[in-house]
Amino acid sequence: MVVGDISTGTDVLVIGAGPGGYVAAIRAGQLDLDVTLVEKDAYGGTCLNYGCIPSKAMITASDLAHEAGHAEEMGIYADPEVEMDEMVGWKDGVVDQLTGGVEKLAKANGVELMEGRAEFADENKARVVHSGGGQGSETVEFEHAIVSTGSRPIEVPGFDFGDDPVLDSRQALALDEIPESLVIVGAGYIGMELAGVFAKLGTDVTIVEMLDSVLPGYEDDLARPVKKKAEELGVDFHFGEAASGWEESGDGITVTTENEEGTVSEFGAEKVMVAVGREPVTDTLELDNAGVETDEDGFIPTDDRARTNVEHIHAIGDVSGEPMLAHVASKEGQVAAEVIAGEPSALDYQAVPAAVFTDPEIGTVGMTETEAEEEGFEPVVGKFPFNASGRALTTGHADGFVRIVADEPSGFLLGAQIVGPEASELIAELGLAIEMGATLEDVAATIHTHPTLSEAVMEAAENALGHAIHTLNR
Amino acid sequence: MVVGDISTGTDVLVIGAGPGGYVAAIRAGQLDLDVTLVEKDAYGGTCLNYGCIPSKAMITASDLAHEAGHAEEMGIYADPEVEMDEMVGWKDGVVDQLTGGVEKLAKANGVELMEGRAEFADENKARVVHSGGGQGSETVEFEHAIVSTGSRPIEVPGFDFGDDPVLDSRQALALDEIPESLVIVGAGYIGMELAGVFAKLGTDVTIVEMLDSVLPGYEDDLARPVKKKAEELGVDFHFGEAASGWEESGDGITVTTENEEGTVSEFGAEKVMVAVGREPVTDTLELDNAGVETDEDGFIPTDDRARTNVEHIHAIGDVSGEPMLAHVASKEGQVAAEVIAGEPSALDYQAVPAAVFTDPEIGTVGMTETEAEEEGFEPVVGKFPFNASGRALTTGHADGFVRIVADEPSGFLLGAQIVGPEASELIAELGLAIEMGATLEDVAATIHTHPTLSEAVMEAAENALGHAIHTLNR
Amino acid sequence: AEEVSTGEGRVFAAPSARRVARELGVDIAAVDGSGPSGRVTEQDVRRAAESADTEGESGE
Ligand SMILES: Cc1cc2nc3c(=O)[nH]c(=O)nc-3n(C[C@H](O)[C@H](O)[C@H](O)COP(=O)(O)OP(=O)(O)OC[C@H]3O[C@@H](n4cnc5c(N)ncnc54)[C@H](O)[C@@H]3O)c2cc1C
Ligand SMILES: Cc1cc2nc3c(=O)[nH]c(=O)nc-3n(C[C@H](O)[C@H](O)[C@H](O)COP(=O)(O)OP(=O)(O)OC[C@H]3O[C@@H](n4cnc5c(N)ncnc54)[C@H](O)[C@@H]3O)c2cc1C
Repeated sequence: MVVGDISTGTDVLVIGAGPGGYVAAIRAGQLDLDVTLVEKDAYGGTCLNYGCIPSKAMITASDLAHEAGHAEEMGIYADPEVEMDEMVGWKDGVVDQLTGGVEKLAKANGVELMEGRAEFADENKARVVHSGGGQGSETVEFEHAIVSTGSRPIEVPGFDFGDDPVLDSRQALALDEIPESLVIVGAGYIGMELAGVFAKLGTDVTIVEMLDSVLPGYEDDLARPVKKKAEELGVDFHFGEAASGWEESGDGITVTTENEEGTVSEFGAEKVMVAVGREPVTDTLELDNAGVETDEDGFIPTDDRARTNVEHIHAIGDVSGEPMLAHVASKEGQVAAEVIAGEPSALDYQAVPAAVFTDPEIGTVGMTETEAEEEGFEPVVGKFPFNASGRALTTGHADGFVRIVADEPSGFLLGAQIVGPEASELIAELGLAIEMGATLEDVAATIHTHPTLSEAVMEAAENALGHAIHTLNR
Repeated sequence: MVVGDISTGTDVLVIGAGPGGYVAAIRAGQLDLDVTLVEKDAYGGTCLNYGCIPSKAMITASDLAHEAGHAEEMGIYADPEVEMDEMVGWKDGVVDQLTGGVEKLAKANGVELMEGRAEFADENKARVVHSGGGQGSETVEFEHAIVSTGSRPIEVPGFDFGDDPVLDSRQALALDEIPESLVIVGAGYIGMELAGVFAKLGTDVTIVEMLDSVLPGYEDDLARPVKKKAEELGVDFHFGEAASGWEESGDGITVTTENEEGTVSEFGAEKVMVAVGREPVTDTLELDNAGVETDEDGFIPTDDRARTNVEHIHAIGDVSGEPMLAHVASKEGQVAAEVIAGEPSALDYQAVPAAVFTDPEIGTVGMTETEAEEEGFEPVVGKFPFNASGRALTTGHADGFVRIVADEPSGFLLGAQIVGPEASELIAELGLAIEMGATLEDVAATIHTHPTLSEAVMEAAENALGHAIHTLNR
Repeated sequence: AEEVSTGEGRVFAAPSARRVARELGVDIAAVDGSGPSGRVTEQDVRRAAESADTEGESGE
């Protein structure tokens, strides 16, 4: 390390400390590389500070408040009051604990932390611009770089996140009062997760979505129970409507939408949250100076070692494209670090699990039946409905099902889709099964604890084989 | 089928319709065998009617009531009231739905249902004594029999389940008022699960246990968080105390215990629940007439095809010995049916998972570190504490850990122990891993959804390999 | 060994076996699997690597 001219040298420069970057840095540290991790905002990135963690904390808390107030069926009578500022404060405490942990773990693994915005000067040099007045910048020379600058919410023309009643998901998760009413633009997973939070806290929620269904990209029968439950919670859906603008009106605002025929509709509310997707963050970086290319959507294309077109510069996480998920970012980060250390690592996983933390939850991994057909397999499908699961009934949440897709001749598992209680956890076993090259018989023959939701996984495998016990077979 | 002399013939006679018997019967029906299933009390046996299902329903419901009243930290203020008769009524509804389902599934798979108590007349004949006045009996001739008569709670001398203030777990799960105070004799899993239920509903719970810890048979560090939480809920533990009797006193009763030195202690309460273990039910059966042997504890010894000493008579479930678990009963039932149908089935599983639905839950599968050493392996252990799990923190339940035991040279997973949120579900993935012969690397390399509790499984595997991300490595 | 299922480019093998294949420079898609339904085991990969070595030595 050269000091004096405020210039530093490092084996690996990691830019951005989200679940991609901080994991890459820790892994590189473990592999005895000299690592510098630069972050311009907050350790943990979008996921820990404004995304996965805050949303899941608010989901649990709003869920508990709602459940307790709606359990007369179980003989429980309660009328919970929610202090939103305290709920948000609790959520912030969880976030602080985790981001503090990230910082400690990075240091314990020998990672050098640097606050500031990094931009490339050339292929082997970056400038780190410190924030705050007069803190200047310094130059870091690197052998390898890992770009993990993440993504940001897409702004819809007419909706400026700087305006007070217009919220992105981050701002919506930091409100200190429960809004009386809220228009949500976009019925993707972020919109649907937060619709649940606010509806359960008593907000009148209206969702406007340009496409014609909730959770575009998920199969109909997975999305249906989520939409049904949201409707039961009072969420008002308007499909085929593109949000075009908003204006103040009385105490609140009016949001204007337009459908395909050009018909204009108006929705009154206290606030509007826009969640129509996320775009890669590359404009903070001066990528050109390093010769790193982006595609037409602004993502940085990478190969199966997470390398960009410049071999010693890797890109991982949201900035490197779909699927934009924290655990994919982390996996790519591990692989990038291992590749730099000379290990024979690659992104050769068979299947990526994903979860939507709506009510009920959705968990998916691998192929759908249709995708399996397209790939040339002869899929067989096994299904088990949670209303036949003893454990599900004892929790009072028995909507949904487990579905397993396998190749019929060989029995190999190809994919699974779950909608229902703890779908996000249940999908883990199926992810392992797919990675291991397990067959339906392997899953069906494995003893599963009674009474658990995981029995539904076993039963779905048995159903595909034609001998489920707790449901009728095809 | 011969009628007239009220005598019937069947390929397979299944005696007892618990999770052992009804699963055996359904599986046999699927294999095109002619099956008769005899039950003297209620379809679903102990598990559905008085055990697994009712206890889990009451655990969920009491949990919700308790959580809602103790979530000020999350900004939730509530003071739930519980109508015990309605809670128990809800639980009964869940049970009815499931037992009704069992009956339907049995019929749909071609199983002949017969109500009554079966006893052997000889090796190929049983008498079924119908209950109720004057309904008589009938004779069933069988080629094969499956004995699945289950178990019953052990009575402690001095405590007669027929006396009003003395309860077994079944009676405790059917109370229509919350007792003000309750002495529980026995800190095994049933005692501890129900201690949680009643403590959360506001009962003053005292546990007396002859041994010196809760959950005997589980490792100390698994039992500790359960004991700690119970104490926080106000449960009062007395170890090394053998219950010796009770008597009425004032409004309630006094339970007397004695320690090793002969010192007598007294505990006042409204009721006393005795849960000190379960013993096999063979006295309803006239086993001698068929020549079927039992061991000194009354269990029916079986081989790996679930056969008794009489080759065409199988025994499964609790009556055939430890582990007395519903999912083991069901597995044995499937194997027995398949063996009878001539399939090459056997009880050749690698590991049996088990769960304790206390707060926090415990889930275990396969070997402990000590057991692995005893078996001649060179165990390596990986651990991940839930207080480093983002998902656990967002649920407000971050006590406990995941531990994985593997063979160091080969990496093969041998066992796992979990105490913490959803331990009963998380253990499923590890059960599959062990059955599949997965290595630590396989589990560590499998992408797990963020943020989920299942990430703790992956991290524990990484920890065993020395490269966990979210915890410091050994 | 049986054929591995037909889906394009898809190999049924545990992560550990796939890692060993990369380590030894074996194209795992071309390895005959001896596991259930033709699943490729780590041993299959090592065997393939050994036979490739001997082929290489004999100059193909
Ligand atoms: C509301 C919400 C809920 C979500 N829920 C989930 C979920 O449940 N599960 C899931 O898998 N995913 C979820 N996501 C997505 C998840 O947050 C992202 O996939 C994940 O954060 C991507 O990680 P990353 O490391 O690529 O980028 P990020 O987490 O976005 O981190 C990038 C970091 O780089 C920093 N940075 C950018 N430019 C520079 C620069 N030039 N110099 C220095 N630092 C820079 C940024 O400040 C940021 O901290 C959610 C997202 C949102 C918004
Ligand atoms: C409170 C409690 C909680 C429990 N929780 C769990 C849990 O969470 N998970 C778990 O795995 N296990 C649990 N168990 C244990 C579980 O209930 C037993 O392991 C399981 O029921 C055993 O199944 P079985 O089929 O062998 O016997 P049983 O379920 O006991 O069924 C035997 C049946 O045979 C009938 N029968 C007996 N003799 C005759 C005869 N001569 N003729 C006709 N019928 C006859 C009985 O009426 C009964 O219905 C729990 C038990 C209790 C008491």
